[in-house]
Amino acid sequence: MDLSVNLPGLKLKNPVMPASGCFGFGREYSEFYDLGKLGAVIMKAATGEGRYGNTTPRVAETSSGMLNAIGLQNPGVEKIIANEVPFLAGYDVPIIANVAGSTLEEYVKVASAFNKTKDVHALELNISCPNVKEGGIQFGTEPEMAATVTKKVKEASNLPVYVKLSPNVGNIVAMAKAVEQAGADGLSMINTLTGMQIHLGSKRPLLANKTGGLSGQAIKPVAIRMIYEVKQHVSIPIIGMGGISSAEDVLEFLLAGASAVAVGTANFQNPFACPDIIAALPEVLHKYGFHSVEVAIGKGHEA
Amino acid sequence: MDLSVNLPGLKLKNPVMPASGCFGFGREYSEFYDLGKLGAVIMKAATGEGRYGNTTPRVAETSSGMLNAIGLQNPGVEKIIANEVPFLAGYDVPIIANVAGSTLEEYVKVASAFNKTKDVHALELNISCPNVKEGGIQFGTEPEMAATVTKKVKEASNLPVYVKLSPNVGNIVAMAKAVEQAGADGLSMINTLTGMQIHLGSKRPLLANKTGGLSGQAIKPVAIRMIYEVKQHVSIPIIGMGGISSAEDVLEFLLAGASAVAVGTANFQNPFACPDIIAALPEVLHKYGFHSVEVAIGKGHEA
Amino acid sequence: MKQRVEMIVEAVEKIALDTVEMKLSNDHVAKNAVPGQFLHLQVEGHSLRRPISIADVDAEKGITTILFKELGEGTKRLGAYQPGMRINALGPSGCGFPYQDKSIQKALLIGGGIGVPPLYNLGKELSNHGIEVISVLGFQTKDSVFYEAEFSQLGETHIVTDDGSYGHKGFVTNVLGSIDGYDYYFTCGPIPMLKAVKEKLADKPGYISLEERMGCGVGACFACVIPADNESGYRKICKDGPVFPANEVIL
Amino acid sequence: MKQRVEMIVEAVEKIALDTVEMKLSNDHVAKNAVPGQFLHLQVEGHSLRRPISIADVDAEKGITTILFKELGEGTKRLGAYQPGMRINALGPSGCGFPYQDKSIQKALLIGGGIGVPPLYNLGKELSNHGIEVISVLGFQTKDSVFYEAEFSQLGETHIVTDDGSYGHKGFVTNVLGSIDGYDYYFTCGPIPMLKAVKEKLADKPGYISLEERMGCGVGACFACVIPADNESGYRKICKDGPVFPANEVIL
Ligand SMILES: Cc1cc2nc3c(=O)[nH]c(=O)nc-3n(C[C@H](O)[C@H](O)[C@H](O)COP(=O)(O)OP(=O)(O)OC[C@H]3O[C@@H](n4cnc5c(N)ncnc54)[C@H](O)[C@@H]3O)c2cc1C
Ligand SMILES: Cc1cc2nc3c(=O)[nH]c(=O)nc-3n(C[C@H](O)[C@H](O)[C@H](O)COP(=O)(O)OP(=O)(O)OC[C@H]3O[C@@H](n4cnc5c(N)ncnc54)[C@H](O)[C@@H]3O)c2cc1C
Ligand SMILES: Cc1cc2nc3c(=O)[nH]c(=O)nc-3n(C[C@H](O)[C@H](O)[C@H](O)COP(=O)(O)O)c2cc1C
Ligand SMILES: Cc1cc2nc3c(=O)[nH]c(=O)nc-3n(C[C@H](O)[C@H](O)[C@H](O)COP(=O)(O)O)c2cc1C
Ligand code: FES
Ligand code: FES
Repeated sequence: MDLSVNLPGLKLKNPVMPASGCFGFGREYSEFYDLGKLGAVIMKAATGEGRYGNTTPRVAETSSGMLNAIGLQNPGVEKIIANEVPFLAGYDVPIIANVAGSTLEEYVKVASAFNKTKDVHALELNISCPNVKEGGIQFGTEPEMAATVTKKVKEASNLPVYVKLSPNVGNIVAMAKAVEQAGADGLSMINTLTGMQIHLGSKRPLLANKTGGLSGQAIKPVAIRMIYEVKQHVSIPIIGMGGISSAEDVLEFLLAGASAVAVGTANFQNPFACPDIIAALPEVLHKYGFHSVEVAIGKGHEA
Repeated sequence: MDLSVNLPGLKLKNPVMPASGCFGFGREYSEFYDLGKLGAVIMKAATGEGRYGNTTPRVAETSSGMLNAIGLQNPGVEKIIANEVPFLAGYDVPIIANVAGSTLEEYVKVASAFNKTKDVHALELNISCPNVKEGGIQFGTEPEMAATVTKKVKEASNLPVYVKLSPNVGNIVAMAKAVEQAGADGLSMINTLTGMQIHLGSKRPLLANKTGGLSGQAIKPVAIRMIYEVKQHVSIPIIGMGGISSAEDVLEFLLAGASAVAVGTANFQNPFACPDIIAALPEVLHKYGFHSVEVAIGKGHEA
Repeated sequence: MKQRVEMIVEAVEKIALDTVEMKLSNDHVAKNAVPGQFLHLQVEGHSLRRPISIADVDAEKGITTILFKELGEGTKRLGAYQPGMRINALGPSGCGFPYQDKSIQKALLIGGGIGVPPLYNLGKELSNHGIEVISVLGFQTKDSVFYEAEFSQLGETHIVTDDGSYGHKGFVTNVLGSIDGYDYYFTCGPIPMLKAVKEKLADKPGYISLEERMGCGVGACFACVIPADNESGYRKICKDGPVFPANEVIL
Repeated sequence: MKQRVEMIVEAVEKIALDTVEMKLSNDHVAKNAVPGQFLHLQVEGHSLRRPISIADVDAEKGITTILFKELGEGTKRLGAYQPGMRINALGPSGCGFPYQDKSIQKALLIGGGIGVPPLYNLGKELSNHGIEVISVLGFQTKDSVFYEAEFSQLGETHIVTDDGSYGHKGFVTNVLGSIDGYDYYFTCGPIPMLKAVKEKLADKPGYISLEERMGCGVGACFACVIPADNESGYRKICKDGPVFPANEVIL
């Protein structure tokens, strides 16, 4: 069974990669399995300087999902390039850097910093992190802002850019078209839905940040819908994510129009989630009549 | 324990009512318990003429939730007034009519039709049904459209109007403010999140309508977040809904800022959901230090 | 008033490929069920209930038998239930096969796959009322065949498999031509089969039992409608059905 | 490489108010666990795992004991697990109490509520290594007290209850003044208690074990950080902890 997929900048041996923020920089999960098994690795968000992030509690459990408000904690792009990229480069796996920021300048700074290393293969432009207060949210909900940041980052970077879309919008197709026109090489969708949990005991929002991003199986139908809609209006490839926890889920995303997928929250339930899904994928594809990943992409659309 | 809540047009003996579309016109659940136990009943959507709705399948199961694309099937407002309202009027329970339509004129027609009966106590203006293709979706995602339909319906009706908001928007606060300014007496939120499921066997969207509305516990964090945000910016009362299945959930919605709540999908899991929740509510309120429903409303906001 | 129904699993047995026979105890259900009705079962971890036909009842012992195919996650999970476990049920739900007001001498039962179970309960009842029963049961393969012995005790029974690995080869409609002398037919199975049966037996009065994905299972949500030749233009499978006169619903 | 760990429930017992003692068998865990480490347990129907300290191990029999309070839905569900059931676990996780490289003569253990369990495993180990142990254990009420006899076997044990319904009345810090002669303290419990202990025993070296809501439980998600006096400015409780030198973390 041919699981390989070729995307701008990425020769994937299979379509499954861990989602940004759910896999750190790979060190922890490298203690569970060989990271070379993965289709790619998407690193945790990088910002211009190191950030501590939000105060705790930062996560809450919800029905079939979780809320998180980590707040982009990371050591800053320079330390990531110096300390984390070399570690991942030791594995036979493409590396995608997740680029975040609060200002246009910060996005450009982070993106161009990755030009220095030959070991990063693509950027995932995180214009949608719902937990950044200073302005990150606007980039992800206004088509023009999203287009602007995409353009600037494309100019600054010599890597393919996958723009990660927020689902917290009224018109996801407008966002997708805007960033495609601005030069995005691909899309990554979806990021988390903004949610909240109130703690009955304290009578206050449970997360110190009050709101957090909803992820996990609960959001899968929203992700599938958005990918399906966007697929009908753009021609750049989509990395799909949102609640994937099985090879069947992967196929559902492929049918909806994703060319590859990322697995986030499921890693927390099962640290072997990614290799387990990769191992199960050939049989699932076969069961539903596919002889490769490529042929399944977008097949949910044909009449 | 005082469970009563007074809202425009509605003297509720308790804050729990079945959500529109999840309770038909009450007949079926009246075979399980006395509808007089309920805080109120929200009827299934009424349109100008009878509608058959979408082809089947109309529902799909999701993790901690479900998708539906019923398509506003109903016998039309005149038959509802003639055949359904009198049945419900036989119970000691306030009746809320859910008003839907594809055009401004249809909304006005349906709303004014309810002026004829003395047995309906409030309108819930369903500007957010995601399964109406002809244009219903725009009313619920554009603040100006929402304001216009609210104004027209207020002019046409002699009943308090609760506008039911769609969560499929980038800025829920803007929607809420727009309809408040247009004269809404209250808000009802949230309707379903648009989602999709692809059936692996057929390789097509499972629902005949392709997309459907996601409801159930999965969406509760989104509902809580939106109610919490809106509560900080409007002064009209909110009927909260989205994934409620226990008295603890009701308290969470009260703390977030809802003055009353509606229970939808949970009725399908447990036909006694509403009376069970009402029965459990006093103990839950007591456990968390409240001696009435009124005092809990919005308590999640105080510093 | 309808009641809360909790059933206790008494026995679970694999009786064919992916096919489970489960015996559930609850007096209310066993005493009140009529053939063709179903149970709307809450399976742990699932947000929607699963509709499963009542395949047999022992009113005296308070036992209801269901037969189901492990297809998706819900039925797989249900099949893993152990004796002693409890299942929350709605039911007996829906309207069953009408037969008492008709003066039937001989009935033809036509079942396909998981459409076979409700016909067993019906066949037994008909038999008990002195009505002769002929059964035509279609399955995919030999491995999937179940309850042949049980139906045979009720009368002449024809087994058909898609691949001919057991009984006649082909579809149930292939053998219908050779059967005659019955007043009514009763059928349950996949829609294509029901359509073919309805067409083939257009000159006979019959009742068909339908399936559709359900939300509430009680008639409140309008998930399970089927177009019908009546005033409202539709019927609800969960409440008005699952059994309908063949000429009433539009397949 | 870290392994998949499946543990089998061997025994479940209520040992105090809402407090469950559960014995789990798995050789890998029992052989490798050090005091202060925890298990990250997958509870059926829950999306996040539950971190629970290892309270005792019998390496020979391959048995690990956990003690937990039934607080929310996850721990209630876990408490209802029956012998024979399987639990998927991550662990032994985190870093335990360091004691081997210190030349400790006498150790003071200070536990509060569900912070008591890891101290038992530590106390036993210390004892086995010939280190004298004094324990101060705080509980809410008499009903909540557990493992008094077990700790007493290790050495002098003081029980404190918030309401004085058993042992000393008040907080653990109330009795700390009367205890002396120990080289190190080890503490685990609610944050306010840890803060008070740290302050009161500022002149002593000590180790504290912390709790925080966790996502991954392996160090990948940054959910469980605590501000720290180190270069990065933080430590991860799940990976760098849950045990930290008292002076390293900022409570
Ligand atoms: C009135 C009625 C009686 C039935 N009697 C039997 C019976 O006696 N034995 C038997 O094996 N099956 C019977 N079925 C079909 C049975 O309900 C489905 O096979 C079952 O719901 C599938 O659940 P799942 O979790 O395995 O599948 P999944 O595909 O995982 O289920 C997902 C959702 O789709 C629904 N669904 C999937 N297939 C069907 C279907 N064919 N009909 C209705 N809902 C479906 C499920 O209930 C669930 O809500 C009956 C269906 C109806 C409507
Ligand atoms: C390292 C460590 C060791 C622990 N050891 C023990 C022990 O030995 N015995 C014991 O009874 N408890 C222990 N706890 C606390 C225990 O994890 C929580 O009581 C438990 O997770 C609550 O789950 P729940 O389903 O009952 O509560 P819920 O409130 O329903 O849980 C909701 C979510 O919040 C998390 N959560 C809630 N309270 C806590 C808490 N205090 N700490 C961490 N996460 C929390 C849950 O894990 C879950 O993700 C420990 C916690 C940590 C971090
Ligand atoms: C704890 C946590 C941290 C995350 N951090 C990031 C991040 O830094 N950058 C980013 O683009 N997405 C981040 N995400 C979003 C995920 O990459 C993913 O888009 C989302 O969780 C949906 O996938 P899932 O349902 O499989 O988790 C984070 C998600 C979680 C749960
Ligand atoms: C089957 C179904 C039908 C619905 N029909 C309507 C409707 O006619 N009008 C409406 O305003 N909302 C309708 N809704 C939305 C619910 O009233 C409610 O807003 C939503 O389901 C969230 O609540 P829940 O999670 O408790 O179900 C429907 C929901 C479901 C599940
Ligand atoms: S399933 Fe709700 S009306 Fe039939
Ligand atoms: S829980 Fe994920 S880093 Fe600690």
